[in-house]
Amino acid sequence: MIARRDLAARVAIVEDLTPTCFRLELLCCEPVAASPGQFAMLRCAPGLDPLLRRAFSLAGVRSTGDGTIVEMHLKEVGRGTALLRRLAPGAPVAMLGPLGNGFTLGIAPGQRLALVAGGIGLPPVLFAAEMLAAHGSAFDLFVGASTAGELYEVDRLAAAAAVVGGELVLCTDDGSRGEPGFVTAALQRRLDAGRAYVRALACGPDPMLQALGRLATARGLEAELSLEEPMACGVGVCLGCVVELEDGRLVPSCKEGPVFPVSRLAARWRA
Amino acid sequence: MIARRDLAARVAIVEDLTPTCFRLELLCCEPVAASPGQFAMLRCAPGLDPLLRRAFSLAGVRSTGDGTIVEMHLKEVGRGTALLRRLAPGAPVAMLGPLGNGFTLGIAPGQRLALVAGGIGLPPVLFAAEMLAAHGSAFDLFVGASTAGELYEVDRLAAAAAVVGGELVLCTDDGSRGEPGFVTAALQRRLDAGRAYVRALACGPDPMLQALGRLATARGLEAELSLEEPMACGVGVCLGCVVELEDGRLVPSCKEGPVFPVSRLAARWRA
Amino acid sequence: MTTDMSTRVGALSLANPILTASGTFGYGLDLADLCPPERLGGIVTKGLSPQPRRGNTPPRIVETAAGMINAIGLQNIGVEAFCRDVLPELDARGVTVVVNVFGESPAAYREVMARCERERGVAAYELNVSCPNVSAGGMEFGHDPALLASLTAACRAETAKPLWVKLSPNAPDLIGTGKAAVDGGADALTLINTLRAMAIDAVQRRPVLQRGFGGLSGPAIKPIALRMVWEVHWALPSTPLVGIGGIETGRDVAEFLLAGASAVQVGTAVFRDPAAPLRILGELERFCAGEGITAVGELIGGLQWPC
Amino acid sequence: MTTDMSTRVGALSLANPILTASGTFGYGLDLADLCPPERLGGIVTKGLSPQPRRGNTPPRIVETAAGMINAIGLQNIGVEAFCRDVLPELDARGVTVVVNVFGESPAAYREVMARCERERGVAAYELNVSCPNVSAGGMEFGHDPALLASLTAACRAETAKPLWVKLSPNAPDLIGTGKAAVDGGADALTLINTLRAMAIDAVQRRPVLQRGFGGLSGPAIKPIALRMVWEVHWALPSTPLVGIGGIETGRDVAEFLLAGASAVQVGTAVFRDPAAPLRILGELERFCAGEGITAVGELIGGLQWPC
Ligand SMILES: Cc1cc2nc3c(=O)[nH]c(=O)nc-3n(C[C@H](O)[C@H](O)[C@H](O)COP(=O)(O)OP(=O)(O)OC[C@H]3O[C@@H](n4cnc5c(N)ncnc54)[C@H](O)[C@@H]3O)c2cc1C
Ligand SMILES: Cc1cc2nc3c(=O)[nH]c(=O)nc-3n(C[C@H](O)[C@H](O)[C@H](O)COP(=O)(O)OP(=O)(O)OC[C@H]3O[C@@H](n4cnc5c(N)ncnc54)[C@H](O)[C@@H]3O)c2cc1C
Ligand SMILES: Cc1cc2nc3c(=O)[nH]c(=O)nc-3n(C[C@H](O)[C@H](O)[C@H](O)COP(=O)(O)O)c2cc1C
Ligand SMILES: Cc1cc2nc3c(=O)[nH]c(=O)nc-3n(C[C@H](O)[C@H](O)[C@H](O)COP(=O)(O)O)c2cc1C
Ligand code: FES
Ligand code: FES
Repeated sequence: MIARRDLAARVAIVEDLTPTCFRLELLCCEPVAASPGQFAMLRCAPGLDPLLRRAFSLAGVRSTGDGTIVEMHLKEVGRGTALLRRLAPGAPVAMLGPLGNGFTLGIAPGQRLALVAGGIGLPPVLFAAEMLAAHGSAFDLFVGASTAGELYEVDRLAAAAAVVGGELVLCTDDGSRGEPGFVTAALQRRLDAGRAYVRALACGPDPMLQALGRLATARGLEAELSLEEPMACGVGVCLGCVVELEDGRLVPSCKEGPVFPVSRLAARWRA
Repeated sequence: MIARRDLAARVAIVEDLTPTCFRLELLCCEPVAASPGQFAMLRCAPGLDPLLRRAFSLAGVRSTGDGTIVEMHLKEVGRGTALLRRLAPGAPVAMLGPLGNGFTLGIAPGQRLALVAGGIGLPPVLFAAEMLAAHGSAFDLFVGASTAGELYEVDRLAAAAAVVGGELVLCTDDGSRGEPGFVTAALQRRLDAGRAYVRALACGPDPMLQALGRLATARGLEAELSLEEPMACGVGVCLGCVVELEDGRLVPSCKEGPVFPVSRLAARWRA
Repeated sequence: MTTDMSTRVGALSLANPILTASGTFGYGLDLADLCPPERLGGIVTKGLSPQPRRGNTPPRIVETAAGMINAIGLQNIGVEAFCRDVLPELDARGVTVVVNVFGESPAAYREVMARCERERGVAAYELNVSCPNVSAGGMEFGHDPALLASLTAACRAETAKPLWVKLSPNAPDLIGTGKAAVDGGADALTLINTLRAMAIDAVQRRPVLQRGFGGLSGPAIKPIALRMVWEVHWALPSTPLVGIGGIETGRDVAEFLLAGASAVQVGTAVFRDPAAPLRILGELERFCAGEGITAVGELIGGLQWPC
Repeated sequence: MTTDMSTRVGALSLANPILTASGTFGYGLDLADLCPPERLGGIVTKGLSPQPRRGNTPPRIVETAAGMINAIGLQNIGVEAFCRDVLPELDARGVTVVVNVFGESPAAYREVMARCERERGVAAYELNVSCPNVSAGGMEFGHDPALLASLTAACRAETAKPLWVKLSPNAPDLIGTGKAAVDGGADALTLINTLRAMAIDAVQRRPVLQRGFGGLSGPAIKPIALRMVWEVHWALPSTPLVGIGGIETGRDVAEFLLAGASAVQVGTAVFRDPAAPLRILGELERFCAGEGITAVGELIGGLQWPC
């Protein structure tokens, strides 16, 4: 595992991506080595409200003259995310990370990955796409949102896919852009049409992940799901974030996850 | 009593006055009528930390094109004042006020008031001085601080005093500016020299107020002290802020004060 | 859609489930400019004793994490001044008034109630039993079921109006005391009062409060209050409950109703925001509308359990 | 000036008064990269049972105002895995290890201790008595003084090492249970464990936690914990105490020491900041230096009372 550190970061950018989502870029003085699928625990405010940090997937990490920029995409859903959205550039934010494991990105020449994202599950998938593109590893991208206005970073996604000749499939629940319906249906259509993937990597809402788990299991496709459990510590000591495995064990998803192969997970993720 | 309201105010200015004190000006859309000695309860942050509002004396109120500017001077001593100091212009601040009573400013022609301030007790005294100057009522000003660097708004004080031909007496504990020693000693020297005041109005740390209470009682001078008790509500319902009176009763200082004539207060304010 | 916000605590009908908690809203008129009491379900007065009481020497309050500790010492103007100077105006404004009563002996409780019985405008009584019974050697009424049953019975004899007993969370046996109060004739139980707590000034090496101990209130205690309301509702499902403890939002109220409360009281939140009871009522209305609830009473005791 | 930070809990000497609380620091090595355990006064392990335990179905945690509720269900790797995989490295690093023990019967407690007695590297035992005694019909050990005295005596027979008993704040009689533990042979009392609490999801109309109830921890409970430490210290002045509950800062530690604790444990603060125990130690050192304290032990029980 890459060493965990509590990084003294500062806000570099806060900007809206969609009506509900925003980009948060933090600047750290130190180098940060992270894999797509890993996350960080952010303190949302000084003081005790809220008490606990919040977990956010990394959407990218890049070096600048001043240090390292860590990019995240957040959806405002409650107090913590509302406070982060209101931060001004320069504001200090304690960031513990990178934490957890990441997606398995390695593939052999000629193989192809399916990257699947729904809603605010995009950050780790975008991170993976850009890293795979930089390595010249092939993938197709399936990105879903409720409506056209909630799709974001389409240009970056398209650019990453283009590098490796991959397809970018956009889907919206209301059909206002791209293919109407769920990303898993779009993936299924590609599979039905004979496209082959060595592995699917996915992040998104539980129903989407379960649908993918079912599809992948039915088609004998390996799949890795990035799960989102409520977390207190993010570092494996509170045992609050447990996920049930195939063998009945409950393991902390912050430590053994958040990415799990579907085959390791309890049946509900496949049925 | 002037009607109490919870005003939706915004930060107009936050600026340092001394190494420990800063000016906070809030802009309200509505007109605000306030007397020197009154205070407001400010919410220091959204959320629950800190839970309670904090009380701050008004240092002045003025109309602008956009509404009313309410001026306060704060000393950073803990979490609430630290949070307020970090607010950016435009930030919303809930402000309940004006609350409490004020100093008795009325005097007859030929009479003179002694205004006495120590440390962060200056705001209501500055407010009183400027209001008296505007009315042409005579006063002398005694303003003390620990050291020269902690004296502030000296020009405004001097200007107000000058309007009515009053004396501005500055004192520092370390003698680095003005008369060395306490403001009460400076006042005592004036009284010894035969200067007569109809009333002394004072705000400052408890030991200063007690010294003034003793001096005023000894010299038969009326005095009003602005007291600082820990407050939860500021509006008379928690009974947390009680002050002991002459007759042994405990009364909420947010409602019956914060300004009390020394003669009404328990003996410890005079002995 | 508008939701029917009315509720009943036993025989007492309330326009809505939001009352103010004793000791946090004065005698009902003190904050009328900021929060008109007639728009609430009702107000509970500061605890009244036969004679005025001076209360404890300050410091009396201290802030804590998401809470505060108070040791006011039950300072109050006495029942006579309340009946003479306050109650008529509350009555004229149409405020639903619950009189919070305490004393150091059952006779003292009865004296307060007897005085109020001579007036119009009192809707119900709430017994604060977190005060020491002088004749029983200082043991708090609310800590001993037998003592509490006899106190409640004594007060019951004094009035035909609804009688609420306010439970102390510090009692060794919460449910036992609740049952005792009901056995003694209580129409409803209100809970919780403050939790015994302490703050220390590490520099002075002294308790912050002059009395040493005090009672913890505010959002910090909500999870404990909610648990106690549910436990008492589970044990005494037919006893109406009034929930109290750290309520800050309309959603908090919905939680207390689900746990079995028929109404709630808002306390410390008033200190943060004097209009909190009205704000919370508005939030509760919007919550109900959003959830498609036609009558707020649907929520009462509606928690799905076991999970 | 540097302050002597060493302290003693009965016969056990600690380099400083800061330990980690059971269930919040894993088995002592999990956060070694972020907070080296050998620099602390000691660590208390996650509660160990004879066999590994799976714990409760999630959701297990929920945040509350300045606190959190947990219902982990005592998930642990079992004493065997601890002794085999963890303890040797803790010992090699020179960590002062307190093993937190629980079981559903006295025999189960003894089994855990007997296994540990075969190893080197255990400095003391802490009995978690907030778990139901299966043979006594599910009554928690810590709620019944007689049960607790006999459990403590049974465990006492198993070891010559210091034996701590961790009191539950939910016990009907805190001081009675504390006395019972001492009578049974406890060398020290640790307090407090979490307060029974509940959170409700108003939209789902269900408890947030799968188990319904859980234990409240964090800054919200500090004022209650501090009160309980002082009460137990007052009642049992010669019994060493270890204070726990909402400690976030070095000044909080000073408050617990003044209330009578000889050492403290840091729990929930670790979740906010994995290096919290070390940060708090630094703050305590600076506090002591600022107050001219030559030995931190001066603070223990130093509260001036009555005020
Ligand atoms: C590994 C991981 C990666 C994540 N990555 C992202 C990301 O990239 N972008 C993003 O916007 N969000 C992400 N989340 C979710 C994010 O942590 C929660 O949205 C956030 O904690 C909500 O905080 P809040 O204070 O705004 O909401 P709160 O006020 O705490 O709650 C709002 C709602 O969210 C629910 N909630 C609260 N905390 C969590 C939690 N930890 N997990 C799930 N639900 C919760 C509450 O029950 C409530 O319904 C991730 C979560 C995990 C565990
Ligand atoms: C009527 C009145 C008028 C005031 N006017 C001013 C003013 O004009 N400018 C100004 O800077 N301050 C003023 N104060 C004091 C101000 O309210 C406190 O300094 C402030 O509450 C401290 O908040 P904090 O969160 O920064 O400190 P905290 O973190 O709450 O505490 C820091 C220290 O201050 C003490 N303290 C906390 N709250 C209070 C309180 N309400 N009263 C007294 N001591 C307290 C604490 O015990 C601690 O020692 C006034 C107080 C009152 C009652
Ligand atoms: C300052 C203060 C004074 C109180 N006085 C009384 C009282 O006189 N009688 C009473 O029964 N409860 C009294 N209480 C308890 C409250 O009515 C309420 O039970 C408790 O504060 C919990 O609710 P909250 O968390 O909403 O404040 C008082 C509480 C506070 C904070
Ligand atoms: C997630 C979690 C798990 C806990 N597990 C245990 C445990 O296994 N054994 C035990 O005695 N106490 C356990 N506790 C209680 C803590 O050790 C401590 O007594 C309590 O949290 C209060 O301290 P705090 O407010 O600093 O967290 C646990 C607490 C939490 C929050
Ligand atoms: S969040 Fe604490 S163990 Fe995973
Ligand atoms: S601050 Fe509440 S009565 Fe004065």
